[in-house]
Amino acid sequence: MDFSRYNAAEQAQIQAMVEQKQMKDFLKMYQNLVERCFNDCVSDFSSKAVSTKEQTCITRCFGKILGASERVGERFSELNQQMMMGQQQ
Amino acid sequence: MDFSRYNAAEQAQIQAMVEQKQMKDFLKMYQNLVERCFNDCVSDFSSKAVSTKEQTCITRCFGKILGASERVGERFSELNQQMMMGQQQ
Amino acid sequence: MDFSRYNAAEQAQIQAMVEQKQMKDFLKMYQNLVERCFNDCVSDFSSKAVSTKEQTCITRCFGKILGASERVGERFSELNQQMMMGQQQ
Amino acid sequence: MAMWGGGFGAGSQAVNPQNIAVAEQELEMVTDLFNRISNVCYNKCIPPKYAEDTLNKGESVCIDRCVAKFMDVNLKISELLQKRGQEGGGGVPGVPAATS
Amino acid sequence: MAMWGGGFGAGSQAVNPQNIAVAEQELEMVTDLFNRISNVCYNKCIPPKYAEDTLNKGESVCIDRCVAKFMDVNLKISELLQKRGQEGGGGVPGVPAATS
Amino acid sequence: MAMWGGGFGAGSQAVNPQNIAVAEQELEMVTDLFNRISNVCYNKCIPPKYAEDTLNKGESVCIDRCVAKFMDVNLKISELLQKRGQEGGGGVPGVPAATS
Repeated sequence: MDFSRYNAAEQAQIQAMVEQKQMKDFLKMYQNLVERCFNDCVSDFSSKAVSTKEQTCITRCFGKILGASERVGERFSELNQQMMMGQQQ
Repeated sequence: MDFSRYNAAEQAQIQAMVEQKQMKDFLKMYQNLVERCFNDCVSDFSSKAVSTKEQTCITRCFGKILGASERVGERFSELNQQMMMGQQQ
Repeated sequence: MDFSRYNAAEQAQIQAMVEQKQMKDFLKMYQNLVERCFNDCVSDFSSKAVSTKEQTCITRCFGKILGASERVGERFSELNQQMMMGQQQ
Repeated sequence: MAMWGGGFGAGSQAVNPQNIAVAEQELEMVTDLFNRISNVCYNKCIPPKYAEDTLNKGESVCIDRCVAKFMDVNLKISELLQKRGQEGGGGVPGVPAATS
Repeated sequence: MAMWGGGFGAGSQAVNPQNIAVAEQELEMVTDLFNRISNVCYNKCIPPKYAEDTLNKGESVCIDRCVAKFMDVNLKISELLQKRGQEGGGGVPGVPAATS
Repeated sequence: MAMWGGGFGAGSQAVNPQNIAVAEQELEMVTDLFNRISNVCYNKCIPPKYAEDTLNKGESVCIDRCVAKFMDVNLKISELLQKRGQEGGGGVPGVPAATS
């Protein structure tokens, strides 16, 4: 996203807004991650302890989600860049 | 919804609020539409191009959602109207 | 949650914020409850009247959700309490 | 949000923030209800086959009944909730108490 | 929220709240799009078997294509919407009119 | 929202907006966690058969364990995230950088 059309005072406010939004989105991403991995890995409620098998699943689920999120981020940025280039021509 | 019990200054603020909310809701509706039609129509990732079959599905999905949304809106308004009539008696 | 580290003026603001949030969360809980019970209990659209069977299902669904929500609340509070104790040691 | 609070030029009338907050909540509830109904009734009535791009007869009728039923259930549950609220101490659970 | 509105020290330049609101909305849309793509493409490409803790080759390629396809569909639907908007009276439904 | 910022009558003490923002975020996180647990554990423990209107024994025990397990998983994942954060450059992905 390109905010260069705004003046410096506005850019400062926008920058603060972006940072606050990133913080909020990071929290939400974390909460979604917990919910998803719990749903995918835990379905035995015969005990209240997390089993070794469940723990392994959660660690892998965590890795998969971060990996996927990173990869989506790369492609997303590239495609956005391309689209903005396309618009300027 | 009936805001006639408020004074003119308040109604002006409420009106502005309603418009902002409609804008926001329209955007959300659009984003849900994209997500829904993608989920329902795209499941082949052997290529990154959208196929003709997928494209047809998306066009129809788009039409169905707008049609359904319009129809729900009509019924919803009617029923709300009836309920408000009922309350006044 | 423990807000005793803040001064009285701040606590008053936080208290008001908590109350507003509880109100909002209560509304959201209610809306989720309606959606859930409708989804679980209503699937016959050969008539626009809610049948006796559906009505019974909805009453029970309502009871189950409130019961579950209450129980989750109890456990959640206990475990939070324990975690805060653990942190202070 | 930042736009509220002045300059709406309705002469000398005073705006009561309480009224605005109530109206905001009412608006929030009605639009939330509409959005939920749209979504739920789409799921219940429109199979994702997409053989054409408009609602067919069966889908249209289903939507009409679904909307009526949803609003009926909404009302019924609000009655159950009120009954529960009157009956008993504290009654309605929500978010557990959050301040010390 | 409470932090806006002063003290950002960018000299004497005036801040146009309209500009801030537009930027906020743009930001909102881009992050929402990103979050939806992440979620949808995770569902489409990563089976919950979790045999290892990194993306394998097939999953990676699937994600790449899924992102491209989603953005393409996003564009196509915005075109459909624009076409519909031009064609016809009122066209685009949304929340039903809420004030009297 | 519009109600903050004055008139709470706690004498001459100053309100630090930063503190309020931190408290707001804490509150947000705790209620979000509670809402997610309620929802997930309802899905895991209460089959939609609805043979009676209260929790039966099996459902009650399931809820107790589900809550404990969820909070445990929540803790474990926050540890994984911290470990990842320490290990490596940038580490945690989120929303892609949004300003120029």
